[in-house]
Amino acid sequence: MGSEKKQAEMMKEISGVNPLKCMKCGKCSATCPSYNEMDIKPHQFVSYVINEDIESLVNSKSLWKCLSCFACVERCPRDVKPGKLIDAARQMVVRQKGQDYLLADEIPELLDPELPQQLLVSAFRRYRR
Amino acid sequence: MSLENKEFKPKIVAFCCNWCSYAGADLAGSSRLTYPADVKIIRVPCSCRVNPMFILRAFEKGADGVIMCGCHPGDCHYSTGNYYARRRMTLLFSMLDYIGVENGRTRVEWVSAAEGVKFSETMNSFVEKIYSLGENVRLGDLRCKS
Amino acid sequence: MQRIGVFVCHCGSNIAGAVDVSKVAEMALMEPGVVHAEDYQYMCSEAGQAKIAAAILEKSLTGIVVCSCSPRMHEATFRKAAERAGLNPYMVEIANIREHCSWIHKDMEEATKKAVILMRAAVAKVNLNTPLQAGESRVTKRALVIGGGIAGIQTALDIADAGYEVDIVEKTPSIGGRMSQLDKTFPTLDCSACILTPKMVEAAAHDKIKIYTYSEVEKVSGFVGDFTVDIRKKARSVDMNKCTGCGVCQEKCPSKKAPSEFNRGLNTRSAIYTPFAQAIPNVPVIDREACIKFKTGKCGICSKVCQAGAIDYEQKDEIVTEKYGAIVVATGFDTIQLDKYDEYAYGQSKDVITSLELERVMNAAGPTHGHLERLSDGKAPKEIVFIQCVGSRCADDRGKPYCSKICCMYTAKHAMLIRDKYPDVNVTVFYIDVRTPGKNFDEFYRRAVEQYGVNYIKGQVGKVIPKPDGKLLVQGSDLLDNRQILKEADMVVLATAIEPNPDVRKIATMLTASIDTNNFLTEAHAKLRPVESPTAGIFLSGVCQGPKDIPETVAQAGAAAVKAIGLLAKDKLMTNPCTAQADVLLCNGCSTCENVCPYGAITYEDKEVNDHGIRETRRVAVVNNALCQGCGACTVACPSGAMDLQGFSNRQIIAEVDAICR
Amino acid sequence: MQELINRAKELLADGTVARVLGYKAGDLPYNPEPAYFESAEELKDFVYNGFCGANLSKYMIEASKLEGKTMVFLKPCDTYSFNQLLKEHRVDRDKAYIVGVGCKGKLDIEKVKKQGIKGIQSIKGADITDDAQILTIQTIYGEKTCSYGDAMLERCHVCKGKEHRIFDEQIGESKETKDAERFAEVERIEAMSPEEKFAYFRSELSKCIRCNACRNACPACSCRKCVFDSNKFDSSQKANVDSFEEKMFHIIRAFHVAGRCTDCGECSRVCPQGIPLHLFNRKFIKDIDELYGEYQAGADTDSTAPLTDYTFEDAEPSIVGKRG
Amino acid sequence: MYKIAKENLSALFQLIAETRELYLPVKTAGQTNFAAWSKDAEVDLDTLKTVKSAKDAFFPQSEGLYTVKKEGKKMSIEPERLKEQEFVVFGMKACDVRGMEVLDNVFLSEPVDTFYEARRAHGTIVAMACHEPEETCFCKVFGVDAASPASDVAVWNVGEALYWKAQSEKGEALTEAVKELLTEADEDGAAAVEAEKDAIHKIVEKLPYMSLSLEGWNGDALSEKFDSPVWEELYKPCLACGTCTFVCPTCQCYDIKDYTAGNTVSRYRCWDSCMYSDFTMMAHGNNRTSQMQRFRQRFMHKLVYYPANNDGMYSCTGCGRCVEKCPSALNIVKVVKAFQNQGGEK
Repeated sequence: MGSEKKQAEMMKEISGVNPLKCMKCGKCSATCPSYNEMDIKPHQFVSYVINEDIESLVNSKSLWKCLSCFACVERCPRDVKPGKLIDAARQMVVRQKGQDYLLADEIPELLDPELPQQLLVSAFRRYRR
Repeated sequence: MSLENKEFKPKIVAFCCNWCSYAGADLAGSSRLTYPADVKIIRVPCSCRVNPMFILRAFEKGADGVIMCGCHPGDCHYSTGNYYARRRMTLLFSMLDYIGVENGRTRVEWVSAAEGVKFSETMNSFVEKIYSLGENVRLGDLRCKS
Repeated sequence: MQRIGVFVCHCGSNIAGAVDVSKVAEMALMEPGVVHAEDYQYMCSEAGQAKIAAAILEKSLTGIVVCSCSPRMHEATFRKAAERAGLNPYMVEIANIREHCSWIHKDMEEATKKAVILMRAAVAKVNLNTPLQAGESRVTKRALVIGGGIAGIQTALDIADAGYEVDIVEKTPSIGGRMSQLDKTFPTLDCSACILTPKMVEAAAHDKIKIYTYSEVEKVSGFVGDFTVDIRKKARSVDMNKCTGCGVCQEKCPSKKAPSEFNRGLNTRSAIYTPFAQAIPNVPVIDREACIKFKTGKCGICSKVCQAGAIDYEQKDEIVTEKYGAIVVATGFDTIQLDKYDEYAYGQSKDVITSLELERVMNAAGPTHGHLERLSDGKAPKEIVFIQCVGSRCADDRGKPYCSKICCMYTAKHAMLIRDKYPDVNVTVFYIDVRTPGKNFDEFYRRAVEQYGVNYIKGQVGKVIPKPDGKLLVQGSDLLDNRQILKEADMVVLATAIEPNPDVRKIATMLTASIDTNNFLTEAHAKLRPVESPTAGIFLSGVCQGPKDIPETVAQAGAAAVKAIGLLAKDKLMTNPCTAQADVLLCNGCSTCENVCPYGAITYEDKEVNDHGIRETRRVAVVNNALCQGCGACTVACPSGAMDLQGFSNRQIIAEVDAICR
Repeated sequence: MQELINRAKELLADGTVARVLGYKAGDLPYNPEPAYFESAEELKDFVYNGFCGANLSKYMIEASKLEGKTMVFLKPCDTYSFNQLLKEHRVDRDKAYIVGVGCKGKLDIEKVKKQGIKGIQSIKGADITDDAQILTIQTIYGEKTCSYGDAMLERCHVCKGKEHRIFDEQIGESKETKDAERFAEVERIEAMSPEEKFAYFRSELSKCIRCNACRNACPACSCRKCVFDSNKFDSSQKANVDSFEEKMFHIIRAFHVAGRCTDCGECSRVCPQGIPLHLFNRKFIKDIDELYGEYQAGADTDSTAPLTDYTFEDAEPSIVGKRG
Repeated sequence: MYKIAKENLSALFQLIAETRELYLPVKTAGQTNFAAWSKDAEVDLDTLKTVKSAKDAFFPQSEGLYTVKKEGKKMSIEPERLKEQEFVVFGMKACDVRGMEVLDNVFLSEPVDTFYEARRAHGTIVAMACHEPEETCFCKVFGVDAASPASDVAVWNVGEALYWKAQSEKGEALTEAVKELLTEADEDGAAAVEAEKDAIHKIVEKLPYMSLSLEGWNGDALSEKFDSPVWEELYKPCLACGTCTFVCPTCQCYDIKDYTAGNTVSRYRCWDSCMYSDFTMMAHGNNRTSQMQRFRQRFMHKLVYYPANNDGMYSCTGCGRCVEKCPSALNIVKVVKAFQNQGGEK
């Protein structure tokens, strides 16, 4: 539990997001192009952080379905920025795995033929450090 | 209350706003809620009337503690007075802390006219704090010590 | 040097039981300036007061200290007693040796010591007291109401019915305000015009009410009880006295392309126009921007057709100066601009409209004559989507942080009316919360769901996409079913946030009334004085103070009227003499005090001063004693000590501090 | 410098300004004094170099009372003071023709002397056109050198930036001089124990001679009559009889300029006893930034000053004891 | 003449302090000023000029005059005691010693200032020759010899030793009291001192202010100087602070103030500055209403009024402290020069 709390805190710190500002309007989910691909929906992401259930987030499919288009960030009326939370969750995964998130061998496994090419490119740009 | 130091009788000045805290002190009185006689109250119309000069003056002349009480934020009789007072006192106290004056010789509490109990408790705890800090030697004028 | 008398009260045994009162009196005689000291059983009694009066006369006292109960209890009593004996009432100070001493300290020696110190502090203070005179100011028995909507009309009627003269200043050509644009009202669904129009007529006909339409407040000076206001009567180009309101000019006017303000720009009007049929006064104005005569110098048709000869192209703006004792602000609201909300496609599609526009569409006098139709192609819609909280409850700078309060109810009203009149039209409402705190409000909303089958979906809409076929694709989420929704609609109605009338900032500045970050006027006390501005003599009516529906607005309008009547009923205002005063020789003219004054009591003037032989003109602070309430915020803001508070002066408080620390 | 003189001559000649407020060459290499020039002839004594550190905005209070416009040369940091004075109606914008002069850091002769350099006859490298690396100093006791940076005033090491906040025209180039953290010294003191803090300030303030140089040079201390000179608070004590008086004076002075002090550093520059007075003002600036949001006095003329503003959620005074 | 090795100085100070109070230049928080000696004090004899002059030792910035005590309605007055304790001021310079002469003329002439008189009577001045004069010095202009201070004891700083020469009875007495730490100086020593004096004189000749001429500044120049338009230009940079006055070894103006401390009132005097707007403030206001007038007053006093009353002696010693400390780089030298330049044009 303690570590979950710490992780939640870390997520807030990385993202700069205050999830308590959320008024649960769902506009993020309404606006999300990857909604149907996601197991945990964007608006749920926020409440998961509030409830400090980071484990589920880190292991969710949604994490890798988000296109980082930031429509949710743009449209959120409460300035909560769910996209940044997702981004932060990814960061945490990356940090746990070490220097590189995407090792060359891992890529074929993750490759979904339906995923747009653009995502791969952008993911590489973002997470290859 | 720890009153080990029998010799030391602190001088404590309390600035109370007329509308809330002074009335709160009156309520403490009519409810017979005691607090040490070391506390002497000065009535001001509003906490925003309290000039930092008054607080330093009290210390100069030998006060060992100064407390300011006003209406709760949002309840000021003059709408906004205590907001200004809050910023002023925060900065003043921060400066006193910065030059090495013991933290705790100054305090601000918001006490409403209905909070006689809070007034008495506040004064008790403040006086206790001043006893624990002892005599004010860092801000006084030596000429007032004799 | 003062001659001070000290009077120590036993209060039976209340004080004398814990404090050695004779010792306090004895010690008082040691204090500088004290020439008389005595103690007595009950100082507040007739006999006690007589003792005080006698001492004042016999010993020629110039100030007195009463050591007794709290000043909150008997300060007024002793001040009156002193006044009767010929002493200025503000030369009285109270040392509170009961509530702050005898009642809380058990040890007699300790309590007596403290009582002596409290007495000393009071003596030290009274040594520096100066006689103060409560000022008086006259009250002009006439009120000004700024804004001629339902709030302004109601306030004016209430004040007028109490027998006082009221002027209404309305910016547009007619009174009536937003309410006149509404079709039906919740939760009773009565027709807005049916209940508003009689009030408008009543106001116009009332012999105590004078209405300035097409007019604006230009300048305000003075203070509570005595405001002087310049009103600009904009040139109407039509003689109010001659016009019969026949309407021929409007029919014949060849320029008919100006967007109709009343219909929210959904259709057009003529250059000479009355905003709506029931306008009061029923006298048109010429929109000089649109009028061909004014643009090209040719035309003049209206003048030719007007049998009354009322058209006057030469008319000029006129400034009327009036005096008022009280001013009520009732400037109302508008809906916010939606240009920052691209995602809702307002501006991209004619079929995305605001709720206020829908009111006009539904209204028989509106652009579609009351027929529900798409504004793009005139077709009857089959699917209508309502989106709630557009720009309300918004943390970023696109919208407003507050709840607009009325949208949940009017949306239920709209949904219900549509389903009632057009049962084949599907209505979907995307909501975040449905807020219905009001009498019969929730029942109303439930009827929309249960009886009329309005489909409420919890979840905000993310995007509205206009499709090439003219349909609108609404992408929303259903948070309860946890699914994303793509819905095709024919019309989308946005519950647009409301905001205070943009003019209110200008007006508030003129009135020195404070305004919050959302441009709502601030009330004097959020709970206890909700219809008064902190600036004395200014009252608040309607949405200018915060979002409200019609019944609330009317209730507040009445309350503001009562407060104004309370003021106007007085012949004179007694002013608190414990006000701030600026020492012109020390004043820097820096405006810091002005910035913290909650009452707008401080203004700046260029004054000729003689500073020990140096004559110069300086910008200095001037305190209006009628407005100043004596809080003292300015005295601490002033770095040079130029600003001081009478009755609680710097030197007086310092004298108390010194006496306590002695 | 010639550019400044030429421009001054032009504006005097065409009547745009009635006088020029700048600096007159001193009789030592490092003591130019603020001066008015009313003709091209007088401008022969005009000088503008690294030792022209005084904040001329203060002089604009008096200059605003004179007939006609005064052309004034302001460094970037001086313009903050001018703005602040403008906001407080203490100067008249219409009476000023502001030339924003570039700044490469201003020099402190005390810092040069502290390095043991004495008997100074001439100094090379202090002109504004020099590239500001090394000062070469001829003394009675031989030639000495000193790096420009080591001779710079404290304020230049924590420079707010070289952007003029208000001006009619700009002349000359600036060079970034910031190489230290503005609040580092304040933080160092904050981290001390109360005893250490007290000892530190007692030692510094014991030097105070109540000469009022800090106050009189301060552009924020623009009161016609200071509270410490008037009897309004019964506080007009001139002397340092007891150490308390210095504390009272410096705390209240800092408080009166809180939210108005632009951190121009004049107080420390002029203190004959080298008391780092800016540490008082900077403490308030740091507190204000942390508690009420970043605020730079003089950055503009229309923002609400922190002490005339409030929010419902403001920190309570008890935060003072809670902060680490 | 005697000699003492520099390494023995702290022993010397300790010895003096056993029988007398000792004031000498002490460095506190980076600045050197005269202060009472203590074991922990950081004595600084290398800094040429203390920030404030040494005049505090005889004319303190503030000193009590008497105290009024109130008991009930009774009052009693207790005058402050005059200085009775012998004391030594060590490390003054020739200019500061001249400053004492200036103050003597004021405070020791009728009516005599008893507080000052007592301090003068009990104070012994040990002054040091200026080892390395600085560019701000111009004492020679006023006839002060930086190499030979006119003090009770004169001291020269040569190499690793100080040479010590008593020049008055008080000086002899002090020498007697510390004799155990002094050794008789030999001929080499005398030669070294002479060489030091020469060196000082040579440097003094090179100082930039040596050419300063006081021609025309005397007690008779009153109206000519007073009415000069030069003041109008000169005063403008003046910020009206009191720095020049408070660091000056000859400024002697004071104010008398009361301090109320509960049941007592102490009356004290404290230095005042003619640069302050409330200087000589009276009920009707001030007789000098502008900073120009106040500025003029200071220099007229030093160079005209004082010489008029004191046989032509100027109330300036050329110590150059105002040159160093004025925030606006104004000083007496600039004033004198301004009149010089203005010369014929007037």
